[in-house]
Amino acid sequence: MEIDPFIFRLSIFILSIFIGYYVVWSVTPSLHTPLMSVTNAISSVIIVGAIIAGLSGEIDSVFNSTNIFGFLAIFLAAINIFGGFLVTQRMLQMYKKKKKNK
Amino acid sequence: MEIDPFIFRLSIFILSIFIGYYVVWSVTPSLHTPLMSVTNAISSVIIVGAIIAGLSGEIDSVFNSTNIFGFLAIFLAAINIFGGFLVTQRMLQMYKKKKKNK
Amino acid sequence: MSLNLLAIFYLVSGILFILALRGLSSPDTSRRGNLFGILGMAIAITVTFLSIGNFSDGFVYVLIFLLAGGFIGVFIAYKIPMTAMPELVAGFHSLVGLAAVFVAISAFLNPQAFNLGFPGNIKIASLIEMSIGGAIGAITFSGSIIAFLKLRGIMSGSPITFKGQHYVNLLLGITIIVLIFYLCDSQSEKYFWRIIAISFLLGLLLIIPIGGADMPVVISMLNSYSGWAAAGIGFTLENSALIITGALVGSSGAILSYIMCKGMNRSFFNVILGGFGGTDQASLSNNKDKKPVKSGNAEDAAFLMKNASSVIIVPGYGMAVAQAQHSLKEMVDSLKKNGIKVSYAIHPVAGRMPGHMNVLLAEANVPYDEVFELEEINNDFANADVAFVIGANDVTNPIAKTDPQSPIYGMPVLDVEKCKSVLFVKRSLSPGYAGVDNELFYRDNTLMLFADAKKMTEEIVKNLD
Amino acid sequence: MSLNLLAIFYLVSGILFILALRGLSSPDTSRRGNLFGILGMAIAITVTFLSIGNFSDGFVYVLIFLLAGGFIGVFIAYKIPMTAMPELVAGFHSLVGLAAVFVAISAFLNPQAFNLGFPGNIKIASLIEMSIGGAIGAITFSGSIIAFLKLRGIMSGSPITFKGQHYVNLLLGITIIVLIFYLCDSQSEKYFWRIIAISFLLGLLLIIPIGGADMPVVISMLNSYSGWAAAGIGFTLENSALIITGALVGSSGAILSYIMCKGMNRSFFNVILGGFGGTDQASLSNNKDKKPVKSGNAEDAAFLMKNASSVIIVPGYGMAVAQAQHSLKEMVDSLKKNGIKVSYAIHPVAGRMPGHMNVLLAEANVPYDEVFELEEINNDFANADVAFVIGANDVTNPIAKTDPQSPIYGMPVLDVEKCKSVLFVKRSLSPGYAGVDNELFYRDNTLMLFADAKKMTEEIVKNLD
Ligand SMILES: NC(=O)c1ccc[n+]([C@@H]2O[C@H](COP(=O)([O-])OP(=O)(O)OC[C@H]3O[C@@H](n4cnc5c(N)ncnc54)[C@H](OP(=O)(O)O)[C@@H]3O)[C@@H](O)[C@H]2O)c1
Ligand SMILES: NC(=O)c1ccc[n+]([C@@H]2O[C@H](COP(=O)([O-])OP(=O)(O)OC[C@H]3O[C@@H](n4cnc5c(N)ncnc54)[C@H](OP(=O)(O)O)[C@@H]3O)[C@@H](O)[C@H]2O)c1
Repeated sequence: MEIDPFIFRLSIFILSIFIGYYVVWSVTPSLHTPLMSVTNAISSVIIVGAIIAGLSGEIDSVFNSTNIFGFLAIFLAAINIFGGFLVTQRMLQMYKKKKKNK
Repeated sequence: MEIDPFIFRLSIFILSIFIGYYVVWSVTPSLHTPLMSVTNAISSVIIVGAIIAGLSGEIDSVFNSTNIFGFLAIFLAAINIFGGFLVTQRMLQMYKKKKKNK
Repeated sequence: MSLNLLAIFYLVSGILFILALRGLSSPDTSRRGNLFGILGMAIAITVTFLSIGNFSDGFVYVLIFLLAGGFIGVFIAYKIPMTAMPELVAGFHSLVGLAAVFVAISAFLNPQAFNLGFPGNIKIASLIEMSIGGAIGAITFSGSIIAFLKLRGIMSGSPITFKGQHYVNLLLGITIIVLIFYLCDSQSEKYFWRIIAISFLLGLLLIIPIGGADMPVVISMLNSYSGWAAAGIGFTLENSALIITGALVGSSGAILSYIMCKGMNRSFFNVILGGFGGTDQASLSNNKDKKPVKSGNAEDAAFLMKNASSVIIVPGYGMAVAQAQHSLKEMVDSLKKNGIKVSYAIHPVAGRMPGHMNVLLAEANVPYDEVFELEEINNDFANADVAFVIGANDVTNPIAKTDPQSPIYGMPVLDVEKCKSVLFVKRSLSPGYAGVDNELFYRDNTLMLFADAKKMTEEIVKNLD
Repeated sequence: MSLNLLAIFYLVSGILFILALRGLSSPDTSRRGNLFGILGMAIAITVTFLSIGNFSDGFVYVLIFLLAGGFIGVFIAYKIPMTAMPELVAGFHSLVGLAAVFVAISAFLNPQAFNLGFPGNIKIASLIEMSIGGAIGAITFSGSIIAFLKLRGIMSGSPITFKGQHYVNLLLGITIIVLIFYLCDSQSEKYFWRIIAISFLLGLLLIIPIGGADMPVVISMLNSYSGWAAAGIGFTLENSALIITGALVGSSGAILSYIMCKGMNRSFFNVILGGFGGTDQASLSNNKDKKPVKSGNAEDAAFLMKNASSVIIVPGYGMAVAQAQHSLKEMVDSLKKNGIKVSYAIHPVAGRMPGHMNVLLAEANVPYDEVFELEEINNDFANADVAFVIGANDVTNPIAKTDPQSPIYGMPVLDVEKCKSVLFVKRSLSPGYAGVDNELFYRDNTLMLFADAKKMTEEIVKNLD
């Protein structure tokens, strides 16, 4: 008999909550705005599910009621991924030290 | 086909290293000595393996070359568990705030 | 690709996301952190493609939608002004929420693709996971839309409240749970659609009663929700990248909301139950214009600062509204040319979102090592000559230290009044976000500079030359 | 008990261990943290029993060994003086290491009990995991024994070095890896025993060349090793409590070693490669007794402090050696009765292990909010009247700020010389751990009090009354 994989996933979930807790408290307050935008970007990793859904139809009928939702989800998540990471990068690029400035 | 449980264990291991990193950095320096003694105590959770080993022999031959090691390991780990937690508690009991003292 | 290898890659991408957030512990490492995040995402997407290995028509369409979305994303990211960050984040959240809903729907309609069983015979655990993921996603979506509309000013910022609304919300919540039971029992499609529909409604009702100015806390809370939704879907898809990321985002949003509430000295429930922070309430202040105030013009301000040896700048929400950060930087530069020591003091809840002022100052090329947090700089006011308060109000209000009745009592504030003189740049005597009058305006060592923040700083710059 | 339930319980106990360490972030929560740790351990042990469900003779013997060990543990924990903590921790580590070795041996001899296959036909992955766990355990055991003997003074503290020792160690390490290959290939018992034996030897050789005073870093490193050994065994036994705990302990030990090395401004390799910090070297100091020093007695010290308005106490290793903390507390109490402000300044590497001074002061009932860390108090020396340095030396040495050639250059030090007067309690002019002369002894505002720390404070107390 083997341990149900669900229990492993639960362990991973709980441990990740601990990590999230610590990792976020360690973020310097001046970067809280980029933090919001980057967490938004990484939460669009849900695109993984969208891709599976989009490619699930039969080859000949690309668009049907089930996988059209997948395509829409890909579209939405892609906006977030590109938009989120880029806007974060744009913000972070602005944080400069004194030296470079003088 | 299922994912090999080893990979889940690896995930748990890696995530725990992250947690260890953060959790230990958050320990206040004045408690570094109790930290050393409590980590020592919890690392004796290896007693779990020792118990399995100790009880692995046939019922009639309690002591044989294989499970005697289990019993010895139980003995050693038990010293650590009781000693480690108690000495930590003894130390921590000493850390007091001003009010109680005056 | 073998399932094991796939799992390892998803683990790697989860770890890269952890490293991405970890990078934000200092501006120096933050850019590398962001790259880790991008890498993690690229790995997750690539291995998902490879795992399906279906390079047919479908694949082309996936690419088309991906690129179309990406194009829009890039366009938005480049065009958006830094002052619109709060709306942007709210808008993006709504998209993640909707994407989660769509994935949940696909999983429900086409469970074979995800190895969850067959339509009408889906594993109970998966059914529960996907309903929870979908419901939270739907709440995130409609809630974020309201937040977006309120922040953008399209919808009135004032809290829209009606009697018994909390009971209605509670009822809706219970209904969702009951429907999930029915769904598991009957596997019937109609329950699934009802769960999603009611969740949309609940999202609207939850956020409408909350005042516009409280939106930042809401956004962060919705961020947290979108994380939990992702984690729920992650359990459905048995995907560790989604589970790890969901947990990270979930806790991150929750902690940020907590930090904001603590910074404002309000409880989270006080915010969520709504009815606070509307624009109406803010103007309802008492006994103003009664005491005399000293007011001055740009020339007076320039004179005062030129003769100071150290100046501390205290920016607030008004600076963001007026987009005054660039001219402020110019002003500081010309003060520095005169040999005056200048630093910036940022209150943890200055502006309208965490780190708001820091981003704007960074945009104006202010080096981040001239910018100090409250605890770092609060003792320095006593030794400084001038505090230049630009568009800030609540974060300087000493009533937080003295009057236990005041709504901001207990919030730490910047001790600007300890400076030899205090300059306040704002348009009127009206109070700020918390709707509390600021007695500093009436003090002897205060000079009010009534004007738009940007115009005023520009004029001061002229007078400094 | 089902395997799933068992796995959940082990997860819970792992989480309780995380909470145990988390509790140590402040003294207030630390006691609760320790209870979490105990609870976690109790759960792990209980469910292991239940999972076997073999309540026969064997069970009785397990209980006997458990209680026998527990009894000895309790006895040691109550008897040990606080000053002997470093040895105690070293001794305990050796036990964990040996226990890991024994578990690995049992797993090898009786793989069926652990579901790893059959003797002579053990799964390769398990074989690798148990060899690594056993080897690290053996190194931990023999290394900790040496550390214990050196700290206890049974073995000379001086570093015992010989030419080419690092190559010998490297060779042994490679041999172990090669033997693991052979073991996997042949499953032959003899290779397993050789791995264990060579690891014991390697542990001895690794620690013998390291000086007695460097032992704290070594202990922490061995702590880390014992964690990795536990994690290795955890993979063998497929037990998540062991894996989580092993990773926690492993990183904790590594970070503590790092903190210590950074505090001493030395690299980790410098410590591990050995040959530093022996007692011989410490006495090899130059140009001492050449310059004149002012020395005084207890009466002078009492007079000086009575007339001060604020005194800062700087304890160091000598206080621990002399067990002077209790009489120090008495002295401070009688100073306070005279209305003098007293606080304690603790350098991060004062004493011989991290937090060493804090434990001793806590033992003497000094409230922890009177005890300050270096960064918190270093600016206060300039405003204090007397710095009372008791058994500390290196941590006050200003050479760390001035002479790049000095071995402690770059280490942050306590600025005691900024006080109006500095009192040094020590037995002679000999240097401390780092073997560097301290020029403060020869300054005009320094008064040396040559005596054992405990005797001196006791006399000062008499003179204060
Ligand atoms: N940062 C966060 O995370 C966050 C989140 C939620 C809520 N909040 C709350 O937001 C408040 C922030 O405090 P704050 O001191 O930054 O802002 P504030 O107290 O809201 O005051 C802003 C001031 O700026 C002035 N202003 C507005 N537009 C202006 C313009 N164009 N030119 C010049 N002045 C202008 C306004 O006065 P006039 O109308 O007279 O010009 C107003 O008094 C706190 O109460 C905090 O609790 C913060
Ligand atoms: N804390 C850690 O984690 C750690 C770890 C490893 C190494 N270290 C090292 O240990 C050193 C700690 O500095 P420290 O200033 O605390 O100690 P130190 O520099 O080693 O000096 C201790 C002084 O105490 C005196 N002393 C010894 N026994 C005494 C007694 N019975 N009564 C009175 N005085 C006595 C000695 O002088 P006399 O012989 O003249 O009496 C000696 O100079 C640092 O160099 C640090 O790098 C610390």
